[in-house]
This record gives sequence, structure tokens and C-alpha cells, in this order.
Amino acid sequence: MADNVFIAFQTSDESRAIVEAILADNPGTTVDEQPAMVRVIRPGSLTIRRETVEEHMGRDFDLQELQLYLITLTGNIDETDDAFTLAWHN
Amino acid sequence: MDMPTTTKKKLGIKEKYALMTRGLDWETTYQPMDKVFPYAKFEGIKIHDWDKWEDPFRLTMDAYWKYQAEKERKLYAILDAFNQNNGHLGITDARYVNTLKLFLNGISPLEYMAHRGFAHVGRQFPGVGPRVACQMQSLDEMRHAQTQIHSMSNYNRYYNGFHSFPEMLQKVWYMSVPRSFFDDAYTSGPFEFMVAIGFSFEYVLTNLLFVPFVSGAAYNGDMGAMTFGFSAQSDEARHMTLGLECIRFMLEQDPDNIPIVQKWIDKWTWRGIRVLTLVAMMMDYMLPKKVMSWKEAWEIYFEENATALFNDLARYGIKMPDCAKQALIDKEHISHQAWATFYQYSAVSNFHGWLPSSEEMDWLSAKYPDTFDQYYRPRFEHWAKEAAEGRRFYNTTLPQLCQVCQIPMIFTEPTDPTQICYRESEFEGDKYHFCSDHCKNIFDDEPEKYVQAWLPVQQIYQGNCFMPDADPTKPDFNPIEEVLRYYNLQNGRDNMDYVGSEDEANFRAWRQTSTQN
Amino acid sequence: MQLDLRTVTVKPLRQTFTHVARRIGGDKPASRYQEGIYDLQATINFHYRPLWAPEYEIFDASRTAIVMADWYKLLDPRQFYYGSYTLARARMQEAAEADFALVEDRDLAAAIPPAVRELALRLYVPLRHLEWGGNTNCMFMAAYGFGTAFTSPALYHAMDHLGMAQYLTRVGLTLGNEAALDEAKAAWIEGAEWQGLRKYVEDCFVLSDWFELFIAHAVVLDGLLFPLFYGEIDTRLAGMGAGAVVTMLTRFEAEWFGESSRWTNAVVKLAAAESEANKARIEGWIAQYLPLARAAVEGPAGIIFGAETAGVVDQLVEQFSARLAKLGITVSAKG
Amino acid sequence: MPVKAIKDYPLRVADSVDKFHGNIMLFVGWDQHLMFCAPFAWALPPAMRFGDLIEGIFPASFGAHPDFALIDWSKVEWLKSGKPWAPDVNKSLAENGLGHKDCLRFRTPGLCGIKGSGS
Repeated sequence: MADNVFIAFQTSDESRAIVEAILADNPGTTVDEQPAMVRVIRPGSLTIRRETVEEHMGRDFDLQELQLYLITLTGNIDETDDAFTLAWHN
Repeated sequence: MDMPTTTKKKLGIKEKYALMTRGLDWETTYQPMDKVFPYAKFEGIKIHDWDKWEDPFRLTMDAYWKYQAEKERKLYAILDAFNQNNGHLGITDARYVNTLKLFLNGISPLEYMAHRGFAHVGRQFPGVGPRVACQMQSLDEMRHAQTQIHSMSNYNRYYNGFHSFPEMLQKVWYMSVPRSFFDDAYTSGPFEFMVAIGFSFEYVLTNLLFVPFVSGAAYNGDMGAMTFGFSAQSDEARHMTLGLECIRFMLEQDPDNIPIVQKWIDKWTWRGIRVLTLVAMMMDYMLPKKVMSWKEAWEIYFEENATALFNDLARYGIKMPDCAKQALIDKEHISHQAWATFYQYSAVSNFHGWLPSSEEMDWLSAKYPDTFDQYYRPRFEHWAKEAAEGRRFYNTTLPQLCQVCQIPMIFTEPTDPTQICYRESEFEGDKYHFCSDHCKNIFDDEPEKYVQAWLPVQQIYQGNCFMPDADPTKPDFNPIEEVLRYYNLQNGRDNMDYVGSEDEANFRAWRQTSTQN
Repeated sequence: MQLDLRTVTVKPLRQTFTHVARRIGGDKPASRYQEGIYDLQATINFHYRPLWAPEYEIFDASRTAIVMADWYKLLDPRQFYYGSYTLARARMQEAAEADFALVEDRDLAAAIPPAVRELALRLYVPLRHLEWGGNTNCMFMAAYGFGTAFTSPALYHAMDHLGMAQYLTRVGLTLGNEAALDEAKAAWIEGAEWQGLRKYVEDCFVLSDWFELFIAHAVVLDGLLFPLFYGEIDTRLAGMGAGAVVTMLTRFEAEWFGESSRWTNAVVKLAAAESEANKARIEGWIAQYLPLARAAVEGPAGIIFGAETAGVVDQLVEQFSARLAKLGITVSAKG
Repeated sequence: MPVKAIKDYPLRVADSVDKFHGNIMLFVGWDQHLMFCAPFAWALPPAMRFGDLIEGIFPASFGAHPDFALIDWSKVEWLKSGKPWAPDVNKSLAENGLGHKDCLRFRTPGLCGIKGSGS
């Protein structure tokens, strides 16, 4: 099985919407809730899509805004205007 | 020149960033490039094309200012509220505050060093992409140093042990562990610095400090620490990515770089692991309410993470460092070994020591079923009995230190947890001692560097850790008191047992005033 | 048990850190600037010498000829720590963004006569490289300077130069297109009018005394260049039909120079006031660099001012000398 | 391997013997007694009698351990740099061949720490 990538956020309204968007777009994602933070984990890769986040937030969302809620992540990053992807290349 | 100003296509983030950043630099001709960038080649790393650098996060300065200012607004609003509402009285127990003392004294000044180190590398790399990334990291690290100081400033007003953190980092015995780690990285060449900090400090160290430990701070009611911790780590996500990108870039530029990078990864993984000993003890012994054990945190944030990472790097021929095997064994031991050390040397430390309660020992037994009861419980129970009979054990003889990691030689043989691990090398007629094969290897590779180590024990015995007015020839000269005076450590307030301390008494009294008139 | 912690009045044991109290004259409440700056840089008991500079300690006051008994005298009058710095820049960024958006949405660039627009591109876009040079030089000061009081504003200065290089890139993209960037780079590398500036900046890249570098770039060069471009040239272009458009697109730079000069002025004044030797050293550097900087800015100034150039630049030098006189520095043309 | 520096790198030994005012540093650890978290370090005159180290210095450093009073010093096994070694208690440190930053360990057969845990 592919190695896991993960991304963790501080708990907040915004990050709840981001996590929901991740779950909608990435089947097989698991959620690990810790005090004041939430970590989402998925084998191989994980993509945050701008449009899906916007649907869950009900407003425009610039992916660079992730900076505000993010705590940590693993994997290689590829960022465009529409998607933010974490992946291991193996 | 034809300049249509209308119907411009909207630029994507990658194109926009490329235009905004790439191409700003140029090949100098009035001065030779080797003179402009004098440190780029001596480490032996070969770079053929700096433009092959992939920018991991594409933040232009305007976006940087916008998002970082937003983070700062949130952070200081929470801090102000926490301070105004006496948030420090809402923590689980004032023992917890001792983790913050370690943090402010031992970690925050390293953030400052990271800022200076990245300023240096951000000046010296000949490529514009990595330079801009390093410069932003330099600025972020200043943020971390200052937000940590500002967060803990309020604790300094009410608790002991915080009051002289920059001085203590430069003087107090155990502080030479984190400090020498950073001095080592800073004095290395710019590429090694990137592996040391971008990989070891960010990927190995801060992830374990700022994620599970800070989550623990939140669990213990410290919204201040939680806020600066998580907020800092959001920058670290960028930094880890930069470190990995730098490693990948070196590996892709020239096959000759691979063995050099491997050697640095081996060295710095181990340097980072040794410094983490302090964090291990913070998690297992110093958080009154515990989120997860050190061992569990290590498994999630190092083992799982590092395995994935090294699988990813395998295509370049990079292997998991050998020291990871020893770390796999050590995760069962280091928190106990470290806490036992600080307990016995707490007369000369700037935070308090205490023994785990019987409930805490049961928790440790459950988390460490293969080691705690067999090797460590007897030690703590013996000390508890001694203390109860009025013989609280304070060790007053100075310990032997490892020449490289500078931790007292407390670590045991990987094959025998009852045997201290001794390693030795000779260089230019002098003997040098190490806690492990890995520290010895680091020394043997660059002995000229590590013979310079400012080892606190050696310095005390040379007479270099007294104030200028101290007179060792006087009959009533008390060397320990004089060393504490040099440390600016307030004897009887900053040090010794938590039980009976001013911190304990004040916390209890202040909490009581909140329930009575 | 529910605690009402807000009602508790507890008397603090101390107001601030010991090292801060020592500097502000006793244990009293200290500002975030003071707590975030004082004594952060290590000064003793270093472990190893740099492999890249074994002649120095990690931080070493002997990296400059300037001597201060206390390097924390060089305080920043803006009292910037990271938080106040980013908030100040975020406000400026917001204003700049609004200006760029207005110019782009209304296509105000189209209203400028093409020749004037081309002139603006010729003048401003090559400066993005000069700003990158400013970034390089200020990073040197941030890295090798002594004392956080100086090095942290030097870092802000460096990042500001990067920001301005990026704003000037946007000026190129707003008034022109990507080709404007290529043409500007070609001009910077080969155009005769830019070579004086490029040489000046490259010569700065190899200086080893960080305070000398501070004088050469941040005080002398920027001291002529910003008033030239964001004052004289801007006014002239406005009169030629650019209206307020160029002014709007370079507002950040103009505002920045006004604000950041408070810092550069303070450093010069405080360092010179420390000793006659410092003052003589600073005056010597200014006498050495001012003629070079003057000749360097005459290149691009000539693009727009032609025969009037010498007069315009004379006036800038005069203003600069008056500014320095207020700081206790006498400017003489030859050193 | 020599260090890879940009130019000649000075050799600056921070704890060479000339800096100890005539003393030498000596390290001693007691195997299987990890209650003392690490071996101890002292700066001692090389003319000091080895027996004085045991009788005059050890009690203050190792005496807190309940096993210490039970040690039969004639049966103690010594190691120097990890190899078996036999001191002459009546000779000086120097005469015993001890130099700056030598590292000794001693073992006390039958005494294995608190409750035999190696502590």
C-alpha cells in the first residue's frame, strides 16, 4: 500500500469546511481528531480543490488562504490556482 | 514597441510567480560571480542550473504580508485575551509552566538563530528561487522567536525561570545541547545548513515539538502556547517543503552530490534526534494531562513520516539513515533517562523537577510495557522513598558530556538498557568521548570542528563560568553557588523541586482567590 | 469547579525580563518591540567557527570598522517587530492593490499617450533588477550585522526591496506586457544608461564591511534614487500625460522611502554620535560613494531629463546633503 | 577525514590540558548504577594518589547509592577506555598512567543497583 500523506489544521469553522471538501473529493481519507487540531490522512495522495472548498464555505476561497489554518503536512506539494495536492512519488 | 494594454490573459499562480521572481537576478560582469557568491562551491555540491529549482510555495511579498498580517492579528488578539483574563490560572497545574521555561530558554533563541542562518543562506545561494524561499523563512523565524517571547512574557511576570532566557542559552549547562545543534548548522556551508535545518530541524524536530506537544499544551489549558505553536507550525509547513525541495534539487543536479547529501542526512537526523530527547521528556513527564506518549508521537510523526519520505527519496539512491535503527530502540528509553537526569540535577537547572505520581507511573507502565517497570520505576520509587525520608537526591558532581551532542552520557547501549554507552576517539593526542556510535562518527568526520565545542563541564573546571568578581582562592568560595550566579539563576526560586517552590505556592494562592472573596 | 479567573487580581513578580529591565532602566512594563529585540543575538561562548569564515566568530562585532559600546543603541524609531512590521506592510499592500486594481479595471494605462507609457516602462521596469540588488545587499546586513536592533530592520528592508522589485514587475505588466520585462532586463544588462547603476550595485555585492554597505546602498544610493524616481521623474511623467497613473502604481515605493528613511536616519545619527572616529568613518564613506552614486543615477535620469539632468541631480545631492546635515554629518564631495 | 572548509581552518581545542591550571580531567562511571545518570567528571591534580580519589572524592559523588557502602574495593573490576585495567591505589594518577580526559569504569560484582534493576 502507498505511504500516507497527511495535512493538519487548527480546528475552526474554515478548517471544518476544508476537511469536508477533502472528504468529498478524496475517498479513503481518514480523520484523526486531536486537542485543538484535526489531521486528515490518505494513502498516496490528497487533493484540496478550490471549487469544493468554496461550496462548503459558501464564499470565494484562494488556496493560498490555506496558510491561515494549516498546521503541518507531509508529501510533495503541487499548487495551482484550482488545486493543492500532496503526494508521494513512489 | 507594441504594447497592447487590453485583453491581457490572466496569469496562473505559477506563471505569475515566475515573472515576479525569476529573472530578477542576472549574471554579474563588473564583479565575478564567484566573488559575489563566495560560499557556493566549497562543500563540493555541484549545481549546473539554478533555474531547475521548483518553488514549493509561490508566495509573492504582497501575498506574504497579507496572510502573515492576518495570522498576527489573530494571534495577538488571542494572546491579549488570554493575558487579560489571567489565562495562566486556567492551566491544569503550574508544573506545566516548566515546559514553557524549557521552550523559551531552549527553543525560542534557536528560532532566532534560524532567522540569522536563513538570512545568511538567503544572501549566498546564487539562484533566485531558493534565495527568496530562504529569505521568507528568515523572516518567519524572526516571527517565531518574537511571538514566543511575547506569548511567554506574561508567564515571566508570574513565574520564575523565564527571566533571563538569552543569557541562559549562552551559559546554562544543558542549554549547550540545543545551542550547539544550531551553532553546528550555522557554521556549516550553506547547502549543509539547508539539510540541517530544512530537513532535521523542521521535518524531524519541529513537527514533533509543534504538533503533538502543542496539542498537549492546548489539552492543558494553555491557549497562548497553542496559538503561537500552531501558528508557527503553519509557517513550518512551508519550511519543511523548502528543505525537501532543496534536498531533491541537489540530488537531481549531479550524481556526485548524492553521497554528500546522504552523509548530511545521516548526521543531521541524529543531531535532531538527540535534541528531541528534551521534547520526549516534556511529553511524558512534564504535561500534567497527557495527549499521547513520546513513543506514540515518535511513531506517527517520525517513523511513519520518515519511512514515506525515504521511500520517496529512494529513486535517487538515498537510504534511511542507520541511526534510525537505534532511534527505534531508544524511543522506549530516552524520556525516562532524560527526566531522571533533570530530577537529579534540578539544583542547577532553571526549571523545577519532580517525581511522577503513582498514577503517572501507571500511565508510563501502560505506555512503555517493555521498559518502564523493569528499568525506570525502581529508580523513581527509590527516590520517592528517599525524599519522603528527608533525603531528596540532588546530584552535585558534574557529569561527563558527549563531545558532539553535549548531552551528559546518559544513554544506554542499544543492546543493553542497563549499560551506559561509551565511545571514544583520539585526535591530535587528545581523547574525546561520545554517547553513541553516531555521535562518534560525526566527530571522526570533522574532528577539527568538534574539538572546539564549548562543553559546559569542561568550562566550569577551567574556571570560565564565574563572574569576574568571584574569587576561587577565598576559603568560603562555593563553586556551585558561583556558577549559578554566573548563570543568573536565582538559587531557591528558579531551581530545585516543584514541591515547595514559589511557583507552586503562588499558583495555589492565586487560584484560591478566584473561588473566595 | 468553575473558576472565574477574570475577577482575580494577582500581583506579578516582575514586569519584564531581566535583560530588558537592565536596558530600559529598571523593572517596568516593556513594549513588545523592546522584548522582541533586546539581546536576542548571542555574544559569548560560541561553539564553532564558521567553515565559510573561520576568521570570525558566528556573530562578530569586528565585521565592521564602526565601533559601538552598545549595539542596542541603534534602535528603530518605527519600533518594528515582526507583527507591527507585517501589519504596516499589509496596510500599504492593501492600498497598492486597490490602486493596481483600479488602473487595471478601468484600463487607465490606455489613456496615457503611448510614447509616455513607453518612457515610463523604460525608466521603471529595469529598476526591478536594482531592487533585487537592494535585497541582496540588505540581506548581507541582516546576516552579518551585529545586534538585533540593526539586523532585524535590515531584514525588513531586504524584504521590502523584494516586494518593490515585484511591484515594479507589475508596473511592467500593467503598462506593458511580458516583453516589457525582457526589454528591461536587456537594458539593465547592456543599455549604456544603466551601466553606472549596475556597476555600483555589483561593486556593493563584494563589500565586506556591512556598515559600509549600509551607507553605500541604503543611505547614499537609495537617498538619491528614490527622490529621483518617485519624486522628480514621477512629476515630470505626470506633466507629460501620465496623469496620476504612474504615481498610483509606484505609491508603495514613495511611501516606503519616507517611512524607512526614519530608520536609516536614526542609524546614521546614532552611530555617528557614538564617537568622532565613527563620524569620520561615515563621512569618509559618504564622500567616497556620493560621487559614484550621483554619476550612476545620471544614466537613467538622462533618459527623461536630457540636458537638464545635471541640474536635477545637483538638486538631489543638495537635498541629500541637507538631510545628512540634520543627522550631524557633513557631506563633502571628495573623500 | 579533515574538515572541509573554505580556507585553512584553525585548530582550537577548547579543553586541552593546558587550560586546566595544572589539573587533568578524569571521567569515572559506575556500571549498573544508573541512578547516577552519567559518568562523573573531575579536574584533579595528576599527583593525587589513586586511593585518595576513591576515599576522598567518591563518597561525596557516589555515596548516595545504597550499594556504595557495600562495595568491597579489593574486588572491584576496572576498565580504562573499555579495556580491563588494574590501578595501584598507592600510586598517583599519573603513575597509574592516567592522562587528561581518560575514562574509567568500575564494576562491583554482586551489586546490581536498586532491586537489581541496574539503577
